Amino acid sequence: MVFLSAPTGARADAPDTPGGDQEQTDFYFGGVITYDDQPVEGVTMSIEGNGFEAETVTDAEGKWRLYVPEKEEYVLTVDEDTLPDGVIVDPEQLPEGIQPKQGTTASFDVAFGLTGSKIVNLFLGEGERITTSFWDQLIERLMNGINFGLLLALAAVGVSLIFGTTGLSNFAHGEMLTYGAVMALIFGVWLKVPMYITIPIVILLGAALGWALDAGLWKPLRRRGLGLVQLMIVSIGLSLAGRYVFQFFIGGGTYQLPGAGAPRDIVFGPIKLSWIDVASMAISIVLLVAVAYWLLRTRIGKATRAISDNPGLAAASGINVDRVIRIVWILAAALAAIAGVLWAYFRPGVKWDMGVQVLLLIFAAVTLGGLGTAFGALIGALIVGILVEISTLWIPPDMKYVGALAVLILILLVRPQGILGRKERLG
Amino acid sequence: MRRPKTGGLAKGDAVPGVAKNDPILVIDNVTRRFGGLTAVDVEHLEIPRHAITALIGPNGAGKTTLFNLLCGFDKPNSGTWSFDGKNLSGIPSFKVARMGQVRTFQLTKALSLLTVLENMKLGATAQKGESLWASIVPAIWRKQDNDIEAKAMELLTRFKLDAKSDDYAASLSGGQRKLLEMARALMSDPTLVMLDEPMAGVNPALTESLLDHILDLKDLGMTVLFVEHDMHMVRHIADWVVVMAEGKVVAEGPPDTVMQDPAVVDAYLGSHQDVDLGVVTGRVAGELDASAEELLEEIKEAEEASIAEAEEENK
Amino acid sequence: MTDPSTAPGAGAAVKSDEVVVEVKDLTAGYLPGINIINSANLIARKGELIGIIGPNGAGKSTLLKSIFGMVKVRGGDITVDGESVVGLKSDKLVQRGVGFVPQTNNVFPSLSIEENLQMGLYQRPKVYAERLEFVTGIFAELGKRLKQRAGSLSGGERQMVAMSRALMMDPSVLLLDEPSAGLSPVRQDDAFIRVSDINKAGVTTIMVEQNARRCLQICDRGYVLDQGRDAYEGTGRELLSDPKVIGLYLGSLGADGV
Amino acid sequence: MDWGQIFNNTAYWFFSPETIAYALAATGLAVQFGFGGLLNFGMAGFMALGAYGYAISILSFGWPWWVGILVGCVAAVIFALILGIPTLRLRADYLAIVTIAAAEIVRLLLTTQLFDEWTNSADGLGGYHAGFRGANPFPKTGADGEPIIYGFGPWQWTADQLWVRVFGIILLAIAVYLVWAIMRSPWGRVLKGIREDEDAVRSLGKNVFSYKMQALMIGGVFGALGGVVFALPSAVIPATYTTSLTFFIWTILLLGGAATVFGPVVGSVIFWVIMGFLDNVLPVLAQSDIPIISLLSSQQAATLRFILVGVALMLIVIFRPQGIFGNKRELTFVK
Amino acid sequence: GCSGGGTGGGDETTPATEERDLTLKIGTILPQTGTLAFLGPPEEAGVGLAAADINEAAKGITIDDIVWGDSGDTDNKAYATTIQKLISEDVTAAIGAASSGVTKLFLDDAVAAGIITFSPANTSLDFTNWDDNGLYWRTAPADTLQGEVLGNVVAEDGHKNVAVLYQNDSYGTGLNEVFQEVFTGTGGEIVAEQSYNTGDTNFDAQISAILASNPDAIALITFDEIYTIGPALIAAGYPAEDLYLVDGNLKNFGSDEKWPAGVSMEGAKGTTPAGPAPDTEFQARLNDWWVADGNSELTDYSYANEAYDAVILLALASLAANSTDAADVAGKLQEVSGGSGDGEKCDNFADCADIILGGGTADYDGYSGPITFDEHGDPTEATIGVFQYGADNLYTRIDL
Ligand SMILES: Nc1ncnc2c1ncn2[C@@H]1O[C@H](COP(=O)(O)OP(=O)(O)OP(=O)(O)O)[C@@H](O)[C@H]1O
Ligand SMILES: Nc1ncnc2c1ncn2[C@@H]1O[C@H](COP(=O)(O)OP(=O)(O)OP(=O)(O)O)[C@@H](O)[C@H]1O
Ligand SMILES: [Mg+2]
Ligand SMILES: [Mg+2]
Repeated sequence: MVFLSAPTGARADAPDTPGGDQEQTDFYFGGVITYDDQPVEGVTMSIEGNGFEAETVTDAEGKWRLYVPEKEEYVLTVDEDTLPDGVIVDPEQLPEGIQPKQGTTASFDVAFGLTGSKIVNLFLGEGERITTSFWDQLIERLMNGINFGLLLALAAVGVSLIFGTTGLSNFAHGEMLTYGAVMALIFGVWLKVPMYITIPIVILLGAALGWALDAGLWKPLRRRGLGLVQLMIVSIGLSLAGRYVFQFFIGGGTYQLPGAGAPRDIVFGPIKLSWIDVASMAISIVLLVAVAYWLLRTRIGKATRAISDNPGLAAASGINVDRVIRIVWILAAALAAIAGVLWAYFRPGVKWDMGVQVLLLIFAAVTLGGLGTAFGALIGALIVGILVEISTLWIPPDMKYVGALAVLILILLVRPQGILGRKERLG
Repeated sequence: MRRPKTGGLAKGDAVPGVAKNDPILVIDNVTRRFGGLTAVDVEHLEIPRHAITALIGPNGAGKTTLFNLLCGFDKPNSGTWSFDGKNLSGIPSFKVARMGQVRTFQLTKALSLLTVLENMKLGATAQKGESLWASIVPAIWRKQDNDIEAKAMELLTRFKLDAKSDDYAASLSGGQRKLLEMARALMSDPTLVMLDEPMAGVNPALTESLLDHILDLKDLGMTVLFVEHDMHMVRHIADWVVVMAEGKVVAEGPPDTVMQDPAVVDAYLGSHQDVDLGVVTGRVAGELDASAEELLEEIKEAEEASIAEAEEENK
Repeated sequence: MTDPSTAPGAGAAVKSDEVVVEVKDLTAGYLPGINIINSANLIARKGELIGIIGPNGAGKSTLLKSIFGMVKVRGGDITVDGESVVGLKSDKLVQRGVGFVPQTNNVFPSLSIEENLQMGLYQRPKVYAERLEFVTGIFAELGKRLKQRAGSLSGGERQMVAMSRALMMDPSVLLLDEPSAGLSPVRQDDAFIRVSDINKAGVTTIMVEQNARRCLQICDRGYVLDQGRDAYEGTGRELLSDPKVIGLYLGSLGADGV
Repeated sequence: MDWGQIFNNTAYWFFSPETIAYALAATGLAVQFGFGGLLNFGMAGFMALGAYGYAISILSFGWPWWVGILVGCVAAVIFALILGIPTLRLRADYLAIVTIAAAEIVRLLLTTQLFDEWTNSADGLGGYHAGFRGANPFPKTGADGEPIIYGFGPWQWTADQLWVRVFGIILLAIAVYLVWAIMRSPWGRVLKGIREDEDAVRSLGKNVFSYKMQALMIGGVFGALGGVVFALPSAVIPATYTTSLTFFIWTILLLGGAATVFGPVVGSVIFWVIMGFLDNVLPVLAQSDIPIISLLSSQQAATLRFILVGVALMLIVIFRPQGIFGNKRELTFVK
Repeated sequence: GCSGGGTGGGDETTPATEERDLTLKIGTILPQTGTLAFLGPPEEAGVGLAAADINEAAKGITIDDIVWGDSGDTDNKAYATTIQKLISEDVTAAIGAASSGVTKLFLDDAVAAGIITFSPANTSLDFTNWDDNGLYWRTAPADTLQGEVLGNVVAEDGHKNVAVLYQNDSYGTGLNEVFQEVFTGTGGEIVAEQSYNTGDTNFDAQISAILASNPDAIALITFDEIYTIGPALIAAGYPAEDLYLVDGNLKNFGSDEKWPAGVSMEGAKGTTPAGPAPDTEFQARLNDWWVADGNSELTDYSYANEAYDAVILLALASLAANSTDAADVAGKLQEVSGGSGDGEKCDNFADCADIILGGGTADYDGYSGPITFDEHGDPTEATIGVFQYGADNLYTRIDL
């Protein structure tokens, strides 16, 4: 490296806009010069070639532009004398593919690409970029993961309850989430009902959907004695129909609920949360606790398990099987609806297929926890949520679901009955 | 009509764990625990060949669990056992069955959406058509299959299931399932057949005729080990009786001896097998003999004791 | 007849001629076109203990299930307390005080014993403690392992749970499908005596049994069901000594005094 | 558009490569689920492996097309092994989720840019037809140099299109024959037994795991062949092999009847005929003057198609739960 | 497109002054359903408006009732039945599909049936050498140009450390590749590069990875996902003026009810192919046509220009060939785009048609840029506009 002497000589004035001091053609070279991340003003840049010559000076933002008449190769020179004291154009810091001309340190051959402009930026000196540390990232994502996991849990508990009571794998559950979000969109955005009223409305409408689905579809089908696989296919058809009903009405675009994109201004160390995040987690936790209480403390909770074991015997014990299943559907659908709203805030956005996108994660959560165990679903959901969020610290982001799914498989290898599931005895 | 029993099975006195002259199954130190409960804890047990052995014992004594272990459906906490001289511990269940030790299940396992006949045919072993490649060419297995079918029909007739042979097994009544379960196990011509309460729920008249069949099979060289709570049946066909309680073998010997054993009578049989319950309950006129009185007494005591216990627990 | 009140183990028999359960010309079945029950008739009067025996596949369980609303009735009528119950679902029958112990699949495997018993009282959870005492009085084993899951129980233990579940609700009519199956001999005797006791306390009981002798010993009247028809009817004693019944259904095992 | 044309366009789907491909995959599923009781929800994964095995063999390694098909099948067998060894001992419904997850992993691995060199990531592969078309026994052009069109009525194809169909139908016929042959044999009986209660079958001395694995492999190979047939006339795009593909295959299986030999074929025809019919008929209705329907825009008509497809699937399953060929009797006992 | 010229037979002999009486039948195979359904309306509007313009000009060619078809997506497989419908309707050309993947799946069928496939939005390089009998064409500009413009814009704004979030498909990866190459060539550094798969609905992990690298600017190469990613980035406190958008997501958020009201994109920049004429008037016409056709207002104009130009080019080629036969039309497409090099420039249908009817060679420059096809059917020229969002969340062109 050769240090040149300090710049002398008067600096020319920079034009008002880069290149403003020249005749404007279709082709120009331009760029920025900074030193230690500060723009350098007053550097003289010159261009030469094809019988053309021009010169300009960088402005306060360190910007310059040199117009040339033809799309040809030119020689660009930085007047190192005009750089701050002791600063030179370090060949190490030159843009990729640009080499100083033989015998110089600050003259380069420059050529255009496909377009009429070519930018040569010189970021000199020691730039400093403060990145978020691995641990801070991990903690931040863990928090996101918990938030995500909690909302997954709301849906997963519903899936688990339905599975636990009726044996049905409800593939239409994703649409029940979307339904909640769409209802929130209709009331909260289109009808401009305040959100604190909209959310109870959504829960009620979710419950109504659950009621309607059971009364209009599932109960008659139980009556007809359809097998579980048949019911599952019905739920797949329902999912398809439901999804496209949403697209029918709201189209293929993404909508936002009021307050979505609220700034994340609640800061605890590396964790940044918006009030929406906090509210979302609070709602999830309150609802999950309520469901847990219901399951553990009420007879209906136990009845759900009895029915899943043996509906005939449950009826013989005086349990009104249809009624319990109805309640389960209402509860599951209401939880799904609110989970849909939270999901719409988490993504953020309401979209016709937003629900089906998490369906697999919900099922993974339910399975991971042990099929039919509501608490297992909760644990599974948290694991899945966290894994999805943090796995991309190690794996490419376009494979972010792979991590969660692979872990699901691994855990099932060790515990084939899921985390909280139990083995049956034989004989 | 009673056939002679096979005698001279044991090498010495009929004490628990006594060695047999020709054991087919030898069990050593097999234990199985579920949490705090030791369901099976058998130090030594030998099952005699070419004989019918009954395994009896109170509910929850560990009989079914022992069956599960012996057949590879469950893993013991410790212990070894051998069948026909071959060590069986750790061998997967299907291999055990292939060696000729076939079992039935107490809670029946009918293959619901197969017909009764198909259920039966599945029981036959060494079927050529059960390999994937051979299955494509019927010529390879057709004849064998027909033979199997004939044999199956024969058994079904004996088990009074022939009329149902083309129905799905799912449509059988509880007792019929038991019958199918047993008939299916017999399809494989096992060396040792292990029957878990084969006659529970089977009509007495039919039971009787089936017992004859089992005795026939014994005559043909088969060994039978069965669990049963019906003492008439045990007396009728068993050559040897093993009694289990709380996981342990507490007594064994020829039926008549064992069933006189006071410990067995106490823990399991009750001393009042021949009392007319109608009389005991006062529904019919009849002499309440001493043993009936005793029975009532015992029942009262037991009831009070358990009530007391329950109360204690409630506190 | 000995005086029932002085006979040991006897409670106050509450009997009357009032018909509690009546099955009239019943036809029922599972598959279209095949009737399992062919115009069967059965009457149970208040406080009676009725035994039903018959060969395997005769339709005994089907008959109980049709009374309890679990099999579709195709013809005839079933009344409980004089009212037709045809078409009523099981939980409605439970409300009317009918209890039922099925022959198979009669426990909730993933529920604990305690929860199984609670299910028996689903409609009246308040009296749980009291009834639990009553039931554990009969099957003491159960009382000690209330937390064990029914799915892990042995066959006999399950059967006890199943019986207890039905007894929890204190029914006025009790339908039992082979309650003694799988129980050890002592327990079987116990169970029969209990059933008899419960019956004497006024519970009209209909019991299907393959343990036919024991059953007929304690029941007031018995039916022999064959191919969906009531082939024989009579008091327990009559049937026990009827040579035809013995030949066809009871067999000689156990009768020869061994 | 007139009704004749609607009919023609609908009839097209009787012999389309898609129909054949889905039928093949559904036949595979019939082996796995219908007869073997394996809730395999990863059929899309098997199809993807078939298609990619075929395409990559040709494009990256320059192997002949038939080797490509073999590679696809081998890939499916290996996938079945990897999937089966650890998971076949899982309870049926757990298996369902694991297989969905495995298939999604396959799809995501094919989508990710990590293996771009072979998979071309999200863009998928195309342009591998030369070998297969070169093997076409049907003359492409007649004596006059004009391309020959084979067939009649709604079924008119160029030589290449005909070849794809003939080849696909041959594969399908072989698959159906095999299923028919093995399912009436003792092998099939064991498999059906396993579907009902594997412990019982174990107690009778059958190696349950081995049978399940064989079923998984056979079904997987049929699935892979389905994937190949699907790819033969077009391209392989990873986004094709989503879970909904598996769902469609399942629906087809149940439409036809799960434990039946011809059910999958008929189910596939029904499925595509419904798809084609609705696609043709809805826009016509939307432009007609039937009240309400005529208010639909073409967008809404298109969306309505999938709503109706969903509803149709539901209705068919509801009103013929045993499927077209299924045995109603079975249904009385299903759980 | 192996051969852009020469397949059409006999057109050279067409007398220059002959009156035309042509009826061109075209169909669309654009996403009306599925994950890309948001792209359908603007593209269809483009097609519809072009047809209306052509018919109104009455230059001896009428566009028959358009056969509207749905390409759906690879998930719902709508394209499979649609392409058969178009084939059976005997269309000359199918306009579509939006996604390269979908096009690949039906292209061979369309080629076998001898109809033109003309995509307004495909950017995958694979089509360049596809075995398509010269029947595949597209108006979507190659990534190379836009990528370079984007790279230069970001660089010229003085950004040194830049992160990219792009969609994992031919569109995103292609554009991302060029952008990165150009940008690093200017002296900048790519500090984070995150991709997502089409159909993903949550980008949290990607966003937090990008923000963790603390970039000076972020290039967002996405489609509709911007509605989720944009608000999320801004919520995380990232300044809007350091965001750079591309043609897939440059939308007038200010007039879009789907965009959350409070979220300002002021200062964000974006690039998109744009002809010399300002878009606003054209977009108003598109919208009018669309609404008149019985739809609700357009909120998005992605690829409307390209779709419009595709239809115009087809009509011009048909005029030039005096035929509606697909092969003949395809034989003239390169010529009317200016690809033969000697055409007379014109920028609307009527003018171009007049040139053709007058015996000349037209060189159509449309709303999506100057459009000049090479022999593969790929556009070689494009003008890329640079736009910036104002306080009203609407974008205006800043490079003119
Ligand atoms: N998986 C298990 N988990 C916990 N306890 C178990 C399990 N399996 C069996 N047990 C217990 O082990 C004991 C032995 O059970 P087993 O089924 O062997 O009894 P058994 O002798 O067959 O009785 P029975 O005559 O009633 O059939 C029982 O008390 C049962 O509750
Ligand atoms: N779910 C069913 N579907 C069709 N047929 C059935 C069904 N359940 C029972 N059956 C048939 O009905 C007949 C009567 O069965 P049921 O269970 O009533 O017999 P049971 O008298 O109780 O016999 P067991 O003493 O063996 O329990 C039998 O032939 C049986 O095969
Ligand atoms: Mg047992
Ligand atoms: Mg019965």
